[in-house]
Amino acid sequence: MEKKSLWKTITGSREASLVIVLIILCVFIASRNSAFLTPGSIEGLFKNYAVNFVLTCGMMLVLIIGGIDISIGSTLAFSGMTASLVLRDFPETSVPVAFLISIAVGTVCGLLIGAVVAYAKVPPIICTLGAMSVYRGLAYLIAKNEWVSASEFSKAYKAFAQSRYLGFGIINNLVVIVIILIVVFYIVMKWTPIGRKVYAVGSNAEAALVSGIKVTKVKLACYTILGALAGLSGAMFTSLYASSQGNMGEGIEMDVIAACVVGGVSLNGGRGSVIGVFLGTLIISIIGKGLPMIGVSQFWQKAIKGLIILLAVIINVLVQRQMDKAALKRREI
Amino acid sequence: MAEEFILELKGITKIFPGVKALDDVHFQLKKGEIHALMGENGAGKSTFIKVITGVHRPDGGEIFINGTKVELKGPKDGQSHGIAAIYQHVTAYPHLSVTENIFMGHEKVKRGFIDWKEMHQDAQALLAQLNADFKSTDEMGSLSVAQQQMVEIAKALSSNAKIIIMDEPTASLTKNESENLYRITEKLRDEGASIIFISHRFEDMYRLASRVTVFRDSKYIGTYDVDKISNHDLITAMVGREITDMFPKPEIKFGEEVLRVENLCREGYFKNVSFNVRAGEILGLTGLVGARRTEVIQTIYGVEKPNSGKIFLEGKEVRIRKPQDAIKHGIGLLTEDRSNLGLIQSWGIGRNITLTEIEEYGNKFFTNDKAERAAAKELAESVDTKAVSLFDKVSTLSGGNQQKIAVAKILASDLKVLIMDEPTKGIDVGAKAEIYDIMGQLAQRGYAIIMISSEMPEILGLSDRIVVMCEGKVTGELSREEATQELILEFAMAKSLKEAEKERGA
Amino acid sequence: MKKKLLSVMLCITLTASMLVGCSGKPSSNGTTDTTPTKPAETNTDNGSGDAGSADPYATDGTYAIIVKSAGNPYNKKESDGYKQVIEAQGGTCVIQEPESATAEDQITCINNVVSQGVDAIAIAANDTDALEPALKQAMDQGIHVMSLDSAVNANSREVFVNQAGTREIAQTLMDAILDISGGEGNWAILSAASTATNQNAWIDGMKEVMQDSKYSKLNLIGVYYGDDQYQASVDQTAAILTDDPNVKVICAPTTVGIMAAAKVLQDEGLTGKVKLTGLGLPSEMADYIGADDAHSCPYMYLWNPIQLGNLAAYVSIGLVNGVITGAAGETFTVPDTTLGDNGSYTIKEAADGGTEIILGAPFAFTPENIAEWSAVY
Amino acid sequence: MAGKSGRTIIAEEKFSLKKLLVRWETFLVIIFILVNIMNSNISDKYLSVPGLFNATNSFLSIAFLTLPMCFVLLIGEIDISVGAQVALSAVLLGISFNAGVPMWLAVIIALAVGVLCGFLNGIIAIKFTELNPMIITLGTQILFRGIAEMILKDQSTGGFTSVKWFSNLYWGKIGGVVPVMFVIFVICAVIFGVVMHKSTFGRRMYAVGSNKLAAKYSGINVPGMRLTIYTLTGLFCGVCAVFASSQMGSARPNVGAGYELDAIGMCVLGGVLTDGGKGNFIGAMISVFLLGLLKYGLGLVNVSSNIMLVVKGALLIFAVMIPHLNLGRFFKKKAVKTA
Repeated sequence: MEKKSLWKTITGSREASLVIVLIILCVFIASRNSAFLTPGSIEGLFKNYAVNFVLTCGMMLVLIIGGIDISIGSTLAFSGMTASLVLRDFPETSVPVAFLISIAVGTVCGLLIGAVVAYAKVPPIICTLGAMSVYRGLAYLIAKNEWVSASEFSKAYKAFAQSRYLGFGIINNLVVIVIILIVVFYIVMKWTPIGRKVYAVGSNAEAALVSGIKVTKVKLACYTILGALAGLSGAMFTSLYASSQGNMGEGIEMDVIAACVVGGVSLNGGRGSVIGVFLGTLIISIIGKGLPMIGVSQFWQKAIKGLIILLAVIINVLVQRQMDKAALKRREI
Repeated sequence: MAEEFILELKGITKIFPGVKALDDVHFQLKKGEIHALMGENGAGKSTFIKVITGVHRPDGGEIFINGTKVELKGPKDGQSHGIAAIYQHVTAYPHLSVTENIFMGHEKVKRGFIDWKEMHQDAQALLAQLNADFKSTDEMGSLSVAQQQMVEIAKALSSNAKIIIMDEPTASLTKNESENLYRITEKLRDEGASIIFISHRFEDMYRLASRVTVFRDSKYIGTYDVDKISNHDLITAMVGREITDMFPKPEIKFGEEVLRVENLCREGYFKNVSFNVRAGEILGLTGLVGARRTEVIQTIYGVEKPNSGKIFLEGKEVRIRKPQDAIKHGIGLLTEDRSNLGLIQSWGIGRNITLTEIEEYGNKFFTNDKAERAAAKELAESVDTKAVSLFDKVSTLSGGNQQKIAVAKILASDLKVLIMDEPTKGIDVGAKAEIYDIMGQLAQRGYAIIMISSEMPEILGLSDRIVVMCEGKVTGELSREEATQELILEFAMAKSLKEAEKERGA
Repeated sequence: MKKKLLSVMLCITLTASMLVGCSGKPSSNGTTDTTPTKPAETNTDNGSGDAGSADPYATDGTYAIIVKSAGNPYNKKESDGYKQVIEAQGGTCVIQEPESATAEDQITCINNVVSQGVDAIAIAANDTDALEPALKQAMDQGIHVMSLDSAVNANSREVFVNQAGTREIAQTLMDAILDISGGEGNWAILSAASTATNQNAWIDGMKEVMQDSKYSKLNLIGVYYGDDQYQASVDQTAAILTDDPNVKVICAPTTVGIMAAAKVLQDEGLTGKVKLTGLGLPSEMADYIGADDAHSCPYMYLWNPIQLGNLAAYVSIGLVNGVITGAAGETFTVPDTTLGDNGSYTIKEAADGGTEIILGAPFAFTPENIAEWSAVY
Repeated sequence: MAGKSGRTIIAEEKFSLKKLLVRWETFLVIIFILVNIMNSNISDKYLSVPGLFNATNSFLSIAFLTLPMCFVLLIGEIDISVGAQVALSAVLLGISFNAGVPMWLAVIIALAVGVLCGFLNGIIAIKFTELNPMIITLGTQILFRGIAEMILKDQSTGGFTSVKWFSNLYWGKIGGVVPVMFVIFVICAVIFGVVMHKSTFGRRMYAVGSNKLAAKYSGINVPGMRLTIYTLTGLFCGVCAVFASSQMGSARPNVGAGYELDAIGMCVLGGVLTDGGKGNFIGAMISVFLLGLLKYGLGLVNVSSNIMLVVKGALLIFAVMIPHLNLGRFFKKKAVKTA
């Protein structure tokens, strides 16, 4: 009874089925365009979508506690823009300082959202809907409708996203950040009491309260962490593109939420794993990068992406139902 | 003195906006005793527990543990003083594993990281101690209520609690499971724990407790030795008045057969369930938890789909696919889960009562508030609810009054069959008698009533006929006259008895 | 108690929003006033110098300019240029920036300025056709309507101030591609995906120019759309490079696209292999322009958005004062002699059936002059 | 059967001024009045009938989406695909018109496309009840807009102005003063308001939004209601698409981008919260005009759209925060402490 067949492991585990989808996708794209699975192309994929990986980690936290944050694109723009303006006006600012500024601004943004959601009990979708326009407006306002362009950034800042010094000369700096973040998140969420508290709050907030978990603080922390990660993304984004515009990151929240959902995070809270989210983001990124490479018209990509998201969640439901049904059949009366 | 009481509360007062939930309440818990706490719903028991565990901070009064005055600032403080509570509404994390549920808040941590292996082992050991039939890696949400309760007890054990509070632990358990719980509780006491046991069931108190404390209307009434107080006096203390006849079922002449169920099957739940009920008759449907009584009646009501089987109403076969079909055919359901399935808590009682039949008062498109209110007023008065106006929110009413509103709501429809699932669950003694009274009157008015209950006195006292189920099958049918507690139990445990016999034979 | 509190809160919210609202107005004025740019400064001097009582371009009216969207420096330069001339000539200038680059938001802006009773509207359209009903309504109320930068259709404007002739831009870009590629090879276009006609008109124009045998050895592998969004443009550039590793030249007639493409080429270390040209803002492109293999873009083109705004302002005033009617063949002279041929322009027949005024030839930004211009815009 | 105790229950609601004053709608009316006072102070051009009607027209086409969105939010769900549905409907209207279909038929096609999109949302929602409507409509949002892009690529389809009556849907004015669309909107709004508050369907919506399971056990056809409401939403996306097409005389795949958030924002500010079972139709309508006129007023004095973004967002957060703050309790606590 303890022995599980390989097939059961695959159908029973969300992660395993995601890996299969991933492999099928990769094999399909690689068979049409051999350039897809080259080291350079893979690095490019991780580098260009590093921001999405960072944001999905944070979004996962917020979704697990049963919340949502659709303002991350605006937070990204606001914090990234702040850092860029500092870099423009004080060219001697070092890279870590610029990153810290961006993270600090993001953290404050997230903290405010967290406070409104956790203490004032405003539904998160409404609060972040409002925050989305506030932060976007602020990003435009502080920049006074200007862009910060490549020539106004310091050399070191522009080079950061292209160099590999954090990765011992092998791995791109941004990818290193992503790897560290995912490992840290994996360990914290799975192996520390703090991580389990997040799941507890998402699974049953009332129960968490009576078992001594400070629910409002956990909520506040989750939104703040997401804000900090959005700030980090802002710095990564501006460093990667060597340009800072008020409208950057517009609409990224939907991609991030979609990646979480494909990765098995429940929008009702309580469920979601770091591995799943990582795989979900990878799938969404591969669709984004791979489809143009196999000559799918740009005008078809959106429809295909929508269809894949819908199918992914529907198939997941069907598999779950089949499993439940099989379990009932086994039950003897 | 300090040695005698492990926990002592003096003059505890707790005020919520607009309500005094506890008013100068006293309590003393001896070391190694099982102390029953009784009182009607709304007497302040739940708030009292939350004060002890540190969830609520009292507005006045003192708490002593082992003779020293303590201040509990939060649930963590309560835990660190060895206080654990098993709450009435199971407070589990449905998405997490049993192990995590047991160790939530006090995980086993080695060098900053959770030691999953040891936690699983310990959890399994605790479950074995409780004779549990599930694994520590199972997901909490997949367990039954009784099993989840087991996990809650394991949770209390895992924290090495010295004071364990059990809030209505037997409410959703069957006789058999309750028996298991008694055994565990006694074992805990023998191992040195002190237990506060809250229950509506008198048998729980007699079986376990040595002393009993009674609350009424947020106030402390008294503490008594269990063997020195009579049943009658205790009820009087709780209710503040005397209750004479608990089961006033009038003699009624049965009419024609109204509902007949034939070979109803639902895969994985129940098989070949058949029974019938006549006008004016109360049919008791009983069994242990896991007998799938609720699943059967949910299928009849159209909430779930059967795989096969037939339902006849007044001799004609009917197909019921959704609850509104059932209501159209004259079948009404009083659900077991009042607060989630029966009533809309945030609404006034008037709108709740008329919800099912709004079209009756207005027309197909428009509502008619005036007609609705008139009807709601009449129905609400007929069940004698304590609400003041039709606009009182359901959530502000006590369990008993909520149940009366739920009854008024199903009476709004033109029904022939009333299915009442655990009609007195979680209701205090006074309200119970009133509900029984109403049921008797309804039978007299010619309704065919199917009553599901796990409470033996209720089944024996009210039913004209009793159908017993065991693990998805009907195992016996008894008339009022031939029914005894022993016979019912025998049928209810038919399967396990059979298995036991098989084993003996082998 | 609660009631009182609510009203107090309410007042706070409202005063706060009013404060923000009121403080917004001067601050937007302030920013535009305090950041004069080099060529514009000379313009204003000229303008005010000539603004005598007999000046046909003197005005006391209210003029509105509606740009494509907020948060884009190119649009801001355009509106700055417009505002400077209007104010120098004695008029009042209203700048409206839609929240996003959509026709819907521009219609809201049109409504707003119509209600304010402006005398003329100059608009850089996000959609050729979608603004027609709204602008027609404005014209019915006697408001003069003209477009600049990106045209609305012929029915809904009196005249279009074109930054450069479509044919001219197409020819210039094709010649640049021919020159950079060395006369042969594969090349690709990275465009915006907007329906703002200018990009598509230029691309069509380039395809027409290509018919000439001179360009027969150039092979256009495709048109890629980057949506005028940075990330999408980066992805599309990457797609160009994987689709055809032998691509020699990328032409991006859009300021966002050319930046994104330059960045990708730089990062991929392809600056020596793949070259870039097109239309770009000198300040954004300063880093990427250079003659050697370390830079991807040998030269590129653009017009001066400030001058575009200046000219549009004169034309608006001219329309209101009746100096200009917008008919083809008409000639006029603006006071600012740095514009056009000593300030004189001829209104021409446009390809879409309307009339247009062409600002001048596109200006080439080369490694020699880029440093100077990147400080300007 | 009568109650033993003979206790009577009050069946008439007491009129209470206090209750009326603490209502959210009252609060909105006050803000609405204040915004109008503020607007007419900062711009003397504000209080003109044609100006105000022009202003209402510019936000009323989105307001058509708030009507069904109220229902969607009321039953505790959300539909973020409405903007994409508008786009798809508008694009198909344009395509069919330019393929030679008469305009009246093209309009019907647009409405039918909307209905179909909404129906698809509804079918997925009731067949896969496990899925959160947010996920479903997130997927269909991308899908619908994707299809619109597939059909029209980067092109736009226009020429609608040649049909006079179609143009007049948005631009026409009855008696030269009252816009046609305003009249149609008011009629639709009255119908929606009556349905929400005076009909059996409306009462049942409140029940479903407050407690889906209890509603099901009370014999309410929950799946049927959800399907109806999603389909209705689709229909009104079609309506919005027709007016937007009339407004712009053309259609593109990026029509209606961001409409969903505008529509949800208006409903929420009006008190129809995302948790379901709450709110009042009047409140939603007040907030439609409140936001629209605020934007118009600020636009008249040329406040930068960036500042408007900030004001709009802050207003939404503050508005929803105030009733959640439970200030009464805060004060009581203070009073107890000082006593």
